[in-house]
Amino acid sequence: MSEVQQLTYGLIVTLVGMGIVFLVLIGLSYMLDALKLLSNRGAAEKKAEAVKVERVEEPVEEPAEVVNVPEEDEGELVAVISAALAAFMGSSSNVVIKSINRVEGNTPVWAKVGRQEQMYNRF
Amino acid sequence: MSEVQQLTYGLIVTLVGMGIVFLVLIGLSYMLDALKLLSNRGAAEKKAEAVKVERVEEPVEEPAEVVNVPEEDEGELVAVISAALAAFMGSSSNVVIKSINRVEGNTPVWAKVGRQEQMYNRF
Amino acid sequence: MSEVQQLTYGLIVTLVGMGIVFLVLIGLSYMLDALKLLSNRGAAEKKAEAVKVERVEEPVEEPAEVVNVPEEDEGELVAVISAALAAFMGSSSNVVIKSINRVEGNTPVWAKVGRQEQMYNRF
Amino acid sequence: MSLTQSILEFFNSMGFSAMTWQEAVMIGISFVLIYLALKKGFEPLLLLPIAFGMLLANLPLAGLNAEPIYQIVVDPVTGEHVHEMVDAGGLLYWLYRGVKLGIYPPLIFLGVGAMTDFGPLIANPRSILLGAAAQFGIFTTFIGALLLNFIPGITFTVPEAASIGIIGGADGPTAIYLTAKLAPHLLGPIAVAAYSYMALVPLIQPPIMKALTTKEERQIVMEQLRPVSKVERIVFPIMVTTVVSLVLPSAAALVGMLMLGNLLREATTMQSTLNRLMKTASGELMNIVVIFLGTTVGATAKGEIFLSPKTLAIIALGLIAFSIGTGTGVIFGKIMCKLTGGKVNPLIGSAGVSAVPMAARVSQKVGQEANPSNFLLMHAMGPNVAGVIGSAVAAGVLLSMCSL
Amino acid sequence: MSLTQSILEFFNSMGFSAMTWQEAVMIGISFVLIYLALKKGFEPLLLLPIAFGMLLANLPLAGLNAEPIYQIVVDPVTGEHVHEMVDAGGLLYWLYRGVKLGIYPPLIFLGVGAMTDFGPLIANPRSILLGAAAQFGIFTTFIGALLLNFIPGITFTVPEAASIGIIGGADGPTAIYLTAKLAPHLLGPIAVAAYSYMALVPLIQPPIMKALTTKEERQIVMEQLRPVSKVERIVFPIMVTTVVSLVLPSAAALVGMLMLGNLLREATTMQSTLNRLMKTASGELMNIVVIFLGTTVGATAKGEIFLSPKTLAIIALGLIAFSIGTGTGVIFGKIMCKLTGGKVNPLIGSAGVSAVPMAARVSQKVGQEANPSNFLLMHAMGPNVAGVIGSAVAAGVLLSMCSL
Amino acid sequence: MSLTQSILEFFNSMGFSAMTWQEAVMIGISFVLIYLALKKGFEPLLLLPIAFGMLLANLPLAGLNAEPIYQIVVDPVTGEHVHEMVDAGGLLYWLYRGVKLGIYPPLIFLGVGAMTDFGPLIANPRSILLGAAAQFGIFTTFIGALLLNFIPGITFTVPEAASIGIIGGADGPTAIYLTAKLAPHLLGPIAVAAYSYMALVPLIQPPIMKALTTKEERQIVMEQLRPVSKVERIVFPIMVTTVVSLVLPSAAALVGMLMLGNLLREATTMQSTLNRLMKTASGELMNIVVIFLGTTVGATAKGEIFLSPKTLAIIALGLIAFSIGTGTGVIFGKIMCKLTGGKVNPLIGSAGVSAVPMAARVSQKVGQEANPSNFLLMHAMGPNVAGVIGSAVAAGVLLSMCSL
Ligand code: NA
Ligand code: NA
Ligand code: NA
Repeated sequence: MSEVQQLTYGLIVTLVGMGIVFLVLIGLSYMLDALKLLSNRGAAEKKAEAVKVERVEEPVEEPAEVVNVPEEDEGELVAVISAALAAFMGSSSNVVIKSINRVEGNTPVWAKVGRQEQMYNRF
Repeated sequence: MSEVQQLTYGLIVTLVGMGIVFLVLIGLSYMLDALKLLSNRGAAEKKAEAVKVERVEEPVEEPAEVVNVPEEDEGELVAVISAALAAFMGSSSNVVIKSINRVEGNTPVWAKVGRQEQMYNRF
Repeated sequence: MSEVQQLTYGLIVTLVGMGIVFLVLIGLSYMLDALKLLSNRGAAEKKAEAVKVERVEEPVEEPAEVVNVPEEDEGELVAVISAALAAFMGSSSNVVIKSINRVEGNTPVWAKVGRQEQMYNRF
Repeated sequence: MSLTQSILEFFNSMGFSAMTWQEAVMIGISFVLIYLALKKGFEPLLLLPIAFGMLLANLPLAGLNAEPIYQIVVDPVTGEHVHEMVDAGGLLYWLYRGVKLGIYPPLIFLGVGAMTDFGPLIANPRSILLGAAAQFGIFTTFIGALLLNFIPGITFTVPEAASIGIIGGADGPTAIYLTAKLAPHLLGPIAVAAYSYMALVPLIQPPIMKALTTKEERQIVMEQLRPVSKVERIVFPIMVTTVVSLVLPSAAALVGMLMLGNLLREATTMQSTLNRLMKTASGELMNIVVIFLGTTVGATAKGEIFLSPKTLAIIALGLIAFSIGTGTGVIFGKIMCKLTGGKVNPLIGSAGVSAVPMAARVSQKVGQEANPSNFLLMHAMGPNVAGVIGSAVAAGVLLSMCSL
Repeated sequence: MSLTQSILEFFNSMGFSAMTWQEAVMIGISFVLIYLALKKGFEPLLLLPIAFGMLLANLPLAGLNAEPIYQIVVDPVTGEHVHEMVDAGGLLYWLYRGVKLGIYPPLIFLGVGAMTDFGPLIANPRSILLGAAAQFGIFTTFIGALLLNFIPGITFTVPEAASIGIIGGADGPTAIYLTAKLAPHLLGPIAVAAYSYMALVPLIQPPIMKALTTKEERQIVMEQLRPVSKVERIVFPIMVTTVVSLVLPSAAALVGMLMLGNLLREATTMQSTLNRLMKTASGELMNIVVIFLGTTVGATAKGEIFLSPKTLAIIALGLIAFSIGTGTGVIFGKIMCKLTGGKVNPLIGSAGVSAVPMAARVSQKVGQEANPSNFLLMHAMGPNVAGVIGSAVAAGVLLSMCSL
Repeated sequence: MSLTQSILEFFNSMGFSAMTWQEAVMIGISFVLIYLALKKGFEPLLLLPIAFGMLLANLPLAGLNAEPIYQIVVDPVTGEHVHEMVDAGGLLYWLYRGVKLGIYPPLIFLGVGAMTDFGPLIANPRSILLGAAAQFGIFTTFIGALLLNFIPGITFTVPEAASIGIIGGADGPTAIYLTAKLAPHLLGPIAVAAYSYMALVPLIQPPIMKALTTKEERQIVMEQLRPVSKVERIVFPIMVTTVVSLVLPSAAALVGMLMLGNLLREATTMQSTLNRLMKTASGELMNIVVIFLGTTVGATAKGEIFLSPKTLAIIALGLIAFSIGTGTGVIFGKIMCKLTGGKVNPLIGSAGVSAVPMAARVSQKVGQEANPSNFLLMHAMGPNVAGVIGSAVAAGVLLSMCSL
C-alpha cells in the first residue's frame, strides 16, 4: 500500500475503532443502569448472605491450615485465630490474650472432619 | 460392532473390571494387615522421631522466614513465634505476651547460618 | 577417537577449563575491589534509603493483604500488624497488646487507595 | 477500500451476526451453572471455572479454542524446509493441552493426595472392600449406556459408554482423565454431570441408604479406630503405588501421583523440609491447575455436541451410576455386618463412592438420625478414601480395555 | 587436535571476540533501565525483568533466544520418518512461547481482574464514557505513525503503527498482547515505552490537565458514590465478558480473563472456597508469569532492531499518545460537566487512560491543589478501570482490522 | 471375543507378567533411596522425588515415559497434510521436557539466587579463588573417567566423562543441566550420586581436611568481615552476569538466572514491590520445579542403563571428585595462608566445592575442634558461594568443548 492508502485506511480504522469503543462502553453504561434495578433485590439478599458467609468462613479458612500443616505450624494458626478474635472484638473493647488452647487439643472429631470437608469436596 | 457385540464385550469388561477392582483392593487390605506388624516397631520409633522432629522444626520453619524476607515481615515472624510459644504452653497455663525481642537482634551468627543451611542444602 | 586421543583432548579441556575458571573468578575478585570504592558513596545513600524503604513498606505490605483478602483474614492481618509493632518496640520495652482496632474501620479512603496503588501500578 | 465497505466487513466480523441458536442456549446454560455454583454451592471451585469456560467457548468467532496453523516453507537462506506459524491459535487451546495430554488430572491428584488422610483406611483395612463394592455403579452404568444403543437414535460407542460409566466413580479428576483419553468430545457434559452429582450426594444417597437398611442396622455403633503409626502412614502410599501399578499399569499415572502427594504429606513428619513441597502440591500448584483445567474442560462444551439427546442420556445415566454405587456399597455393608456379627454399620458402605468427604458425612448424618449417640464419620472415611483408589483402578481397566 | 589450536578455537567462542557495537550499547541501555527501575522506581516489577532480559539477550553467542533445531531422520528400526531434536534451543526461547502464543498477557489480566475493584465504575456508569474518550490517544498515535511514513527513511506498516498506537492505552499486558501478534519485532521498544510512560504519568498529565481546565472546574466537588450491591459486583464481570465478546470477538481473550479474575474476586463473598483461586490468580500465578513475561519481552530487544530511528519515533509517539489520551479524557470531562450542570469534575477525565491507579491519583492530587477539601479519587477510579476495558476493546479492533 | 480370551489378554497386559529382573532391582533401589532420604535425611527435598520417579519409571508397561505418537494424515475436507496425535504419551515424558529443554535447572538457580547471600564473598573478594581451586575436582574426575577407558569393558565417551566430572561441582542443578545436554542417558546415576555425596559432605571432608593441615593452621582465627553496602549487593549480580557470560556464553543460562534471582533479592531493599517476585522465585515456583525435576530425573533411571558397571564407576568417580575438590581447596587455602602471612585459615578452602552451606559448616566445625574460640563460618561462606559460580563456569567450559 502507498503511504496515502495506508493513511486513508488508518482513518477508517480510527473511525470504526472509536465508534466501537463508544458503542460498547455506552452500551455497558446503560446496562449498568438496568443492573442497578437488580441491586434492590440484591441488597436484601446481600444482608442475608453476609451473615451466612460469616458463618461459613470461620470453619473454612482456619482448618485449611489445621488439616494441611504439621504440628509446628499450629502455633501460627493459634496466632491467627487469637488475633482474629481480637480483631472482631478489638475495635470496641480491650484485649489481653490470656490463655490460648491448642486447637487440636479440644476439637471434637466431627469438627475436624467438618473442616476436612471444606477442602476435600473442592476436588 | 453391533449393539449385541458391544453389550457382550461390555459384560466381559464389567466382569474383568470388578474382578480386578476387588482383586487389588482385597490384596491391599491384607497387605495392610501385614503392614500393621511393622507398626509395633514403628510405634516405638515413632516416639523417638516425634521428639527429633520437634527439635528439627524449630530452627527449620522460622528461619525460612527470617532469611527469605525483608525486615517488615519480621513482625509476622514474631507473631508466629510468640503464638507458637503460646500454643505449646497454652493448653495448660495462662499466657500474657510480655516482651518480644527482635529475632535478628539477639541471634548469634552461627544460628543464623544454621538456619540458612535449612534452606540451601535443599538444592 | 582412541582412548589416547580422548585422554589428550581431556587434558586440553582440563587446562583450558581450569584456566577459564581462574581467569573469570580472579577477574571478578579484582572487580569486587573496584566495586568497593562505590560502596563508600553507596554507604551514604544506604542509610537514606534504609529509611525511605521503611516508610514505603508499611503501606505496601499490609494492604497487599487488606485489599486482596475477604474479612475473615483481617484477623491475621491484625495479628501481623500488632506483632510487627511489638517487633520494632519489643527489643527495648515490654508489650501487652491492649486494644486492636480493625484496620478497615478507621482507614481513610485515600489511604485505602494509596494501598491499592501499591498493587495495581505493578502491572 | 471504502469506509462503508470496511465497516460492513467489520460488522460481519462481529459476534452477533455469526451467532447460532446453540451458542445462545449454551451461554444461557453457562449462566445457570454459574448460578448453581455460586448460589447453591455446587462444587464452586470447579463448576465456576467450567461454566465460565463454557461461556467463553460459545462466544461466536472468539476462537479461543482455535488450533494453531503452521505452514511448511522453504527457508530462503538455507533452502531447508521449516515449520512456520501462521496463526498462534487460541488461549484455551493451549491451556487445554494439559487436559489433552493427561497432565492436569494427575497433578490435581498430587494435591489431593497431599491433603488426604488415609489413616482411617489403614486402621480398618477391611473397610477398603466397601470402596470396591461401590464401583459397581461405574460398570452397571457402562452397561446401561450400551443398552441405550438398542433405542433407535442413540448410539454410544464402547469408549463413550466407559466415559459415562466413570461418572459413577464420583471422582472429578479420574472422570476427566479417562474421558479426555477415550471420548474427549463428551468432556463437557460428563464433567458437568460428575461435579453436579457430587454436589447432590447429600440428596441422592439418604433415601437409598434408608431403603436398604433396617433401623437396627443403622443404629449399630462401631468401635473406636486404632491409632496408626508413622511408619504405616509412610509405607502405605509406596505400597499402593507399587501394587496397583503392577496389576494395572494404566492406572499408574493417577494412583502414582495421588500417592506421591500423600507420601510428601506423611514424610513431613520425618523430614520437615518436605513441608514446602507438600504445601505447594496441595496449594498453589493445585490452584493453578484447577483454574486451567476447569476453564478448558468447560470450553470443550460446544453447543453442537452438548445440545444433543446424548447429554440428557449422560445426565440420566450419571444419576443411575451414583444410585447404584450407593446401593451396592450399602448392600456390601450389610454383608460385612452379617459376617462380623453386627460389628459393621452398613451405612458406611455408601461412602465407598468416594465424593470425599461428603459421602462420609452423609453416612454420619443418617447414622446419627437413627441413633443420636452414633458416630460413624471416621469409620466412613475408610471406604470413602478407598473409593478414590477403587475408581482409579476401575478407570485403569476401562482405559486398557476400551480404548480403540 | 593440538592445545594451542583448541585454545584458539575456544577463545573464538568467547563473547568478547564476537561482540558488536549494538550489543555493547544495548547492554549499556539495560543498565540504565535497571537504574531507572530501582533508583527512580519506574514500574520496577516489570522494568527490572525486562531490563535483565535485555542484558541476557545481547550477550554475544549466549544464544538464550536460540530456536531449537530438529531434523527428520529415518528410524533404523521401524523405518518411519521421525523428528529428532538436534539442538534444544535457548531458555528464553522456550519461556517466550507464552508471549508468542498470547498466553501470558491474558493470565496477567486474570490476576489484575482478581485485584481490581470495579465498584466505582458500577456506582457511576456514566464515568465509563471517560474511559472511552481517553482511547482517542491510541488512534491519533496510530494515525501519527502512518503520517511519519511521509518522512523519507521511516516506514511503519499498518500493523506496526497499530502496535505503536496501543502504547496510548497505558496498559502493559494489552500492549504486549497486541504487539506480539501484530509486530513482535517491536515488542522491546514498545514494552519499554509503555511501562516507562506509565511510570511518568504523574509528570506528563498535570500540565495538560491544568491547561485544559479552569480553576472553577477543578474546584468542583462531586457527590459521594452510592454503595454497590454484591449482586451487581458478581453480574458485572459476566455481563462485560458477554457484551464485549459478542461485539468484538478478538477482545475475548483479554476481557474474558480480566473478568474471570474479577468474578473469582467478587464470588468469594458467596463461596469462600473460591478465595484460594482468587489468591493464586492474583498472587503466585501472576508473579510467575510476570517473571517470565518481563524477562522474555526484554529479550526481544536485540540491538539491530532496537537501535534504529524507529525506536526514537516510537518513544516520541508514545509520549504523544499519552498526552492526547489525557487531553481527550479531560475535554470529555468538560462536556459531561456541562451536560450535568457542573456535577462532574473534568479532572477525572484524565484517569480514563488507565495506568491504574496512578492516573486516578493524579486527578485526586490536581483536584486537591485547586480545592483542598476536594476528594476526587474514588470518582476517578471509575474512568480509570473503564480505561482498561476501553483499551482492551481498542486492541480488539486493531487486532481484527490491522493483522495482515 | 470370548470372555476367557479377553481375560487372558488382559492378564498379559498386567505389570507382573512383563516384569524384568532389572525393573525389580530398580524398584528395590528406589525403596532404599526413599529410606535414605527420609530416615537418614539424604537431601530429602530432591532424593525423595527422584526415588519416587525411579519407582514409577520401572513399573512395567506403565509407560509414564512414553513418547507421544503422531501420524500425518490427509485432512478429508481441505486435503492438506496434518499432524494427528495417535497417542498422547506419558505424564513423565511431558514433565521431563523441562529437563530435556534445559528449563528447570536455570529456574531452580533463579530460586537459589533469590535465597543466597553473596555478602561474605563481596566482603572478602580473595576468598573467591578458593571457589575456583575446588573445581579441580571436576576436571580430575573427568580425566579419571577417560582413564577408565583403558580398562577393557568400560567405555566413557568424552561427553559422558564430562557429565561424570561435574558431580565434583557438588551442585545439583548444574550437574543435571550439563548431563541433560551431554549424556541424558546417565542423568539417573549422576543425579543420585551428586545429591548423595552432597548429603555425605560432613563425612567425606573432615578426614581430608585434617590430613592436609597442621593443628596450628586449623587454629588460625580470621578477622571479622567488613559490612557490605546495598549498592555493592545490587551491582554484584549484574556484574557477574555480564562478566561470566561475556567470557563464557555457554554459562549464561545458569549464571544469568542465578543472578537474576539474587538481583530480585537484593533489589527489594530499594523497591519493596519486588518482594513478591523474590518470594515466588524462591518459593512456589521453585517448589513446583523441584517436584517436576526430581520426579522426571529419577524416571530416567531405567534398569537397563542404571544396572551396569558404569553406574558403579560413576559412584566411585563421584567420591573421588568430591575428595579431590576438597583437597585442592584446602591446599589453595594453605597457599593463601602463606601469602597472607597466616591471615587465612586453610580450612575455609574445602568450602569451595559449594554444597552450600554444608561445606561451610564443615569448615566451621573442624576449625572449632582445633580451637573452640574459632569461628570460620562466615569466612567459609565466601568460597562456598563462589564454588557455585565456579562450577557453573566449569560446566560452561565442558558444555562448549565436550558437546559433540
Ligand atoms: Na470412587
Ligand atoms: Na487504557
Ligand atoms: Na561447585
